[in-house]
Amino acid sequence: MRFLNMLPQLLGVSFLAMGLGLLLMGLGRQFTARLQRRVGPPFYQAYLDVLKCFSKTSITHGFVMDLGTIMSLAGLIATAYYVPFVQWTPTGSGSLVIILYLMTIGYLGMAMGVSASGNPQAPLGIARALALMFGYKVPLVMVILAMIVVTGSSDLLAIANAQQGGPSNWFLLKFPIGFVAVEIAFQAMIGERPYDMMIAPAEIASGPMVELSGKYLGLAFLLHSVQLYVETALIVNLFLGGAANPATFFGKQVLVYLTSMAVNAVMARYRIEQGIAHLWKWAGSLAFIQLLTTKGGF
Amino acid sequence: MSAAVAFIAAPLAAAFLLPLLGTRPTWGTRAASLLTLGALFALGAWMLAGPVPPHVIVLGGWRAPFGISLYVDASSLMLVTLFELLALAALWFQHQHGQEKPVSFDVLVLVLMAAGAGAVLTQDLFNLFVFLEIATVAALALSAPQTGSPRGVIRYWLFSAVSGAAMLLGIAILYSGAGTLNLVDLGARWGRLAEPVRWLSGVLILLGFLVKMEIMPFHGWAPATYRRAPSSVGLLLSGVVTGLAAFSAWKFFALVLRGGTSLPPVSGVFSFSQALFGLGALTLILGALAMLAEKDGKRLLAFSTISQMGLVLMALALGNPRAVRGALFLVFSHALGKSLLFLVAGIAVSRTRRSEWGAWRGLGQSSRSLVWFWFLGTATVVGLPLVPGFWGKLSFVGGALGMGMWGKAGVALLIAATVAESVALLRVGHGLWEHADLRKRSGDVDETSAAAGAAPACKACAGVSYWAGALAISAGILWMGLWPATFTRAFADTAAAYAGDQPVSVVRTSTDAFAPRRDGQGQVKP
Amino acid sequence: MTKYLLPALVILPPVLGLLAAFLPRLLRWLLLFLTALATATVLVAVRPGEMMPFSAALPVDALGPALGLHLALTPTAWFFLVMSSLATASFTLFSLVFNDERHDSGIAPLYLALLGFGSGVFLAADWITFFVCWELASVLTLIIVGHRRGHAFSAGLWYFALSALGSLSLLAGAWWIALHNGSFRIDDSLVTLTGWVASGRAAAWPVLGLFSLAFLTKAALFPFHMWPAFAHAEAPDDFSPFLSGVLIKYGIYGLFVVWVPVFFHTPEGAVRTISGIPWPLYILGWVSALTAVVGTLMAIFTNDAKRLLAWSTVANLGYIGTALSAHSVLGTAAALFHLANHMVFKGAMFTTVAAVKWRTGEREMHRMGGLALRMPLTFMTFLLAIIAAAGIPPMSGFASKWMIFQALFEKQLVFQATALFFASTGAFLYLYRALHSIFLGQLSTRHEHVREVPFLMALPMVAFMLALMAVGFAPGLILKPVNWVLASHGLDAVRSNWTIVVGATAHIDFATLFGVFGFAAALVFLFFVLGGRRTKVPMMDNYTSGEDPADWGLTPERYQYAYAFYQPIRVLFSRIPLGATEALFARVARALVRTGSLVADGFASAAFSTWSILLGAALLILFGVLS
Amino acid sequence: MEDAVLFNLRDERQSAWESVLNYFRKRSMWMLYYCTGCGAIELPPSMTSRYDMERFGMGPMATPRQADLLLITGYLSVKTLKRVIRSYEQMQEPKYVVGFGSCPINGGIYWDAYPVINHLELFIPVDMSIAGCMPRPQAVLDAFQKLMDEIQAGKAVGYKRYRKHLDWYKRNQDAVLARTEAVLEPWEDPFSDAALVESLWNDAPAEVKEMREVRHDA
Repeated sequence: MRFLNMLPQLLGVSFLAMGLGLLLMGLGRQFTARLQRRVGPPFYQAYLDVLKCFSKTSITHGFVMDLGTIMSLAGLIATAYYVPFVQWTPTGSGSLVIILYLMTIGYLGMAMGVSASGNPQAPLGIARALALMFGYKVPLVMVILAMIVVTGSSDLLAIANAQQGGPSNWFLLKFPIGFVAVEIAFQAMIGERPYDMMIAPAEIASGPMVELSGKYLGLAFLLHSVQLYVETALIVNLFLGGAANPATFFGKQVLVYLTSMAVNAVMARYRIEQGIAHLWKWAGSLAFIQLLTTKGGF
Repeated sequence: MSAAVAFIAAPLAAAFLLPLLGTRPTWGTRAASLLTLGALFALGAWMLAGPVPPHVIVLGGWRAPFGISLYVDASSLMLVTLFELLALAALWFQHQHGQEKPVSFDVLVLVLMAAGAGAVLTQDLFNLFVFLEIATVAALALSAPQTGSPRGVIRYWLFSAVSGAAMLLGIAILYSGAGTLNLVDLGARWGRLAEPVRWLSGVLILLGFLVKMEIMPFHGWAPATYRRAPSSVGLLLSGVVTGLAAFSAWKFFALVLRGGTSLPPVSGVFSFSQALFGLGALTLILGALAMLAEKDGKRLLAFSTISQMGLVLMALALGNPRAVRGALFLVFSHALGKSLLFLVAGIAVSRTRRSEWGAWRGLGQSSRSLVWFWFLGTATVVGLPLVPGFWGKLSFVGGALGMGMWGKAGVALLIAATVAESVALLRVGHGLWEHADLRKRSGDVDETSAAAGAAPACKACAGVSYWAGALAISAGILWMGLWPATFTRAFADTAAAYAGDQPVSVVRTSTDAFAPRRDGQGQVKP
Repeated sequence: MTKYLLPALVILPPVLGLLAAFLPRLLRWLLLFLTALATATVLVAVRPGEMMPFSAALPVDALGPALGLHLALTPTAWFFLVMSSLATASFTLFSLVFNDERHDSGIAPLYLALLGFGSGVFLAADWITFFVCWELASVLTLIIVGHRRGHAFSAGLWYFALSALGSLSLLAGAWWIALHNGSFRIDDSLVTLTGWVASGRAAAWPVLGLFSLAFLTKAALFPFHMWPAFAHAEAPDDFSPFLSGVLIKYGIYGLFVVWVPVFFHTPEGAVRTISGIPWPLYILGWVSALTAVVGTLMAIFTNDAKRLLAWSTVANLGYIGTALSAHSVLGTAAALFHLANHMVFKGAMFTTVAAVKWRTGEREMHRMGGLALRMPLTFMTFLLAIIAAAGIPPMSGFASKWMIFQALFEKQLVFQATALFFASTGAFLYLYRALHSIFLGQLSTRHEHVREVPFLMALPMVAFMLALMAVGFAPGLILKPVNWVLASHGLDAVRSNWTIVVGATAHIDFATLFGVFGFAAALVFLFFVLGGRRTKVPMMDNYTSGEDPADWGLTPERYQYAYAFYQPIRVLFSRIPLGATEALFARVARALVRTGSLVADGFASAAFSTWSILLGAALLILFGVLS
Repeated sequence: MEDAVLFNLRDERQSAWESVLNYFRKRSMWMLYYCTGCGAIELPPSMTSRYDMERFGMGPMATPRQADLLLITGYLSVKTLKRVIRSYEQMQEPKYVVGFGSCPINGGIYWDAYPVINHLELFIPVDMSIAGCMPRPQAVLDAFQKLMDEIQAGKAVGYKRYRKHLDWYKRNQDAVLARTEAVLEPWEDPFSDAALVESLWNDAPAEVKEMREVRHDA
């Protein structure tokens, strides 16, 4: 019964996540264009792209590809149900462990779907993406652990609530080293330069997406959009104190994303092992320092 | 109950009578020797079936300490019966599978049996020495190879000669000091002897035991001898000769040295028992390590025996009742298990004409029993649960842990050695099991074994003797493993008796009767 | 009747095994399955309290402490037994079909005996019974794993050597205590041991160490973590699930039985603590975390499917150990929970790999691929199992991993938690790799005609899938029995009902999790249906920069990325000596053999012996004369 | 229903839904550029800040699966034609082809070279051709604008033509791709023979012919 009552909210959050994510993508492209002194696409370009993708015909290499693609977006959307938006989640829980692991099912679905295509460039890209995940997951988790130590809760709602009452309470100020670490990790999480080696269009023909066409590509776009929504919301909740109203919340998300896009616009691409090493070396050690200073010992 | 005398007298008599049937082995000579052993085994079994009250048999009417007195109780009877069984198995196996030997071989086995039984049963140190020497000489003669290098036997002879001389010297010194050679008597006077006497005689006599038990560094003769001797002789050497040496050593420890641990530390540094314990530990671990490296199957078994005897010596040196009980168990289990292994090795050698275990690969494919018996023997020797070795080691561990740091170190060594030993023996067992085709693929084919595998000569078939021997020994193993109570009780009784309770007091009373007179001679201060 | 049920569980299977040795192949395996099924049925039917403990003295008197066959069905034993016997029943059903004429490994009689001794390990109420069952189980495993040839035997020998090392230590530990309290009974000795720990008696630590050595070696915790990679991988394919699912848990059972009373029932302050945790537990925690990390990395680099799963088992044992060492109700419960889950998902994975090998004869992952199209059910089983194994919701593995992390958060063991997150991320890497290399990508032409497994073999797979989903939906299925176990040790229960679990820093409604994921999936499926028409194309119709694959002789086998899958990570770790422990062990073994050959060849030489005997005698005499 | 649309392209009236979809299609054209000839050099300026193609929602894509628009940026040889056809067939509908410069139209300055294809339209449908040698970015962008208009109007339906007259296209392709096979005898160059080309055109379906005439008029 409780679950049935939840359904409209779930539906709302699903579209909210996709909608805001696509909007973020559009804004990001616009922003990059401006940085490059171009006019750039309109801010709603991402919507057009997705709708076009769904309007096209597509190919599939078997049921695993369909299953994987569906599983991937479903996993990310389900994650969105646990990420607080303006101090609220439809499920009533913001468990960080759920968020971290539920996101993984999205990646697993994607990985499974694209490698079922039989194109070796897809698993090659996935191997890079997963290797990179190895790199950024650890710093991210260390910073989150530092917050769990301080707040005594692994619920993102509680962590966001602990930062209420103005920017001076933001964890951005309490965990400045950790924030830098997470920002670096975030760049890798959303796969922007210098960590875009899993896509690398000229090198491995866009890796995972090599065989995606039509609606499969559209679903992959939605996947990326929900991922952007979830991950920016994660940072907003972790460091920027959540928000009191949707506009502020989205504003902070945009801020986080545009920072990353600015970096993206001026960087070149790492090789994969350089990328992981860089993540471990910098993000990892910063996060380690943060955790060590917070916990005060092993 | 003088039936026990038969264990000494009957084989001796048979040994003297056997050559009368002719020097060439015939059906008759073989049957005669086997029947003698069989009858003795049956006698032992029959005696053990009933209660065996401990009793002293005084031969020739001479009372202790002058006469030859035999002490018969359940443990010693069991050991003697076991020896008969092993000898029966070995001799039959030799008849069926070994190279043809003259009648003297059977005679020697019978002599060995008589000496073995004598050494186990006797209460007199000099008699003990004599029996041990007879046993050694018999074993020496048995293990002389008909062809090939006699180096091993020569070394064996050298070692026995030196150690025998040392032992005799020690006994002489002891006699000059104590004026008696009855073990119980000696035990009563040991504490009153002058320290140099105790020391010198102790070292020299122990040297004799150590050589016969193949304790490092006096083991040098064993591997070479085992390698050249027929497998049946290996069985006898390993099962009977070391076994009786260990048992005799225990008697010397328990009766004369009174528990072994009571030896005073020399110059405050080191006691006898500690030295023995150290030697035992060294033997245990180094023997096991040598097994890991050994390529020759029979030498491997020799090192296994060496290692096991090291453990027995450690247990004896501890002198703790549990440890001693463990040692006795180990003597039995080792005799059983090692005999089984030698039977299998005997078949393997007779099939492949090679004693490197690498050449035995794949033999088990045609006759699975080789693998199973090898495995059972291994289990017995290393002490897997529910075989006798387990109870021995269990008891030893309990005894050793109660003895402070030395004991604990001993347990640690035991663990390490057991692991090494099981690895070494299991490797051979798996080699027996392995498919022959693998051998071809891995390239280490040798034509002898391949030829043997292709068409085994019928002489090399596993015959009745192998099956009978192996099954009888396995039955013994299972009985002892699954129903250890009989043995534990017997060992406990014997140990208690030796430690100075009622049964031996019979003997002691007789000793005490003479005590004043000897005392009057002033040789020993009360 | 019920009086003899316990000994029957232990003794009957070996007897049946002996009988089975004389039966034809099919009947052997049928007997095995029926025995496993009967064991599982009996155990599910009874409750721990209903069973009389069984005791039969062995008349080995004069040893001091009484010996005998003592069995008791404690709640802990019941939990382990039910879980393992249910899993075993599934494994043996799989074996029944697996061992057809061509694949018969002939191990059924030994397997049967192993079932009995396995139960004996859990049921034993005294250390000697425990040791006997434990050691016999090891020996049987050695024979089962090593009876084949070459590699398999060395693998079995590794296992056996470590196991013997551990079990003999256990025996020594049991004696050590028995010398003081005169009893081999497990409960008595634990009371004594707890007393020693509480009173700060120094002997407590070596004894605990001796016990733990046995359990740590069996549970494959660092530095004994290398044996599963040999033994589990080389075992008969249908036996590996049992080996990895059930047998390795004996170690955890032992740790649980010994460590929980000792550390939960000693007063505060009796044991030095680090970070609020008794120091042995703290060390165990780090050892386990290290095990998880090392196991994960090794799994990432391996190319052999069974070896990969074996390393994964090592890593999972690391999680379990870490949870156990958190020294809290939550951690203890999480350890038990994860252990039960691991039985199912690792059993499922090994089973599917066995099924694949059964059909294709391949074990090296790069030689397979695309089998999802030919063996969809096997693929689905593997998929659900890896979802569980990677700890991804909504399968069972997530629930236990979540609890493990909650336990670590509760004690603020954040660095161990980091290590586990690292391992967990790595788990995702190697599991995906296995999924991809075996089931996805191009289907090799050699496997064109591979078929799905037959019905009876599919049955256990379906059972695994149902179990994975059911526990993922309602963790209470396992947590209720876990709570009984905790209660029997005098610990509080984990706060949970069928679907909700309350952790230290958060709580989760697993049904909601399941539901929202289902909802999201339905929504996405709707999008999928609404999107444009899709066409199925052949697997080789791929983007190849416009080239026609046929033009350059490209075969499906070559058009597959599966070998050296994580080369970049390998490059990163090239400086870190992951194989160091293995190399160290090998080096020690070599040194031992070298010493051995010195003894065998050098010490046995005539010159050495002669000189040693002369010198020894001379020294002794000299010494004697001087004194 | 799909087939009904195909029947007569001249008389086709698109449904309202289709015209909505066409809006998205024209506003989000993803290109696969086949950079064989000199036209490739015109693309970087078109894409980068100076002319900024992205403002129309256009962008480069890595594989034909993802792309809507195939750019043939210069002359095509027989061997590259084979790749172009495979890539075109791997693209998902709706898909559009733009030929850059004279070469795809009539071979340009290479018209009499033995390996060069003179009439791309014989092998795949071309929705837009840009005259010039080479066209400047302004012309390129202009062409894209025109293509967008045609998409919106439902006129850029080359992919439907291709599907409908597949056998004709295939025959032409086979005729020319036969030349990629290794042969021992010297062969007559069919494409130097204007009569053969003309005969291929004569067999062309009416609506394909009509497209050609429209092109010529332009």
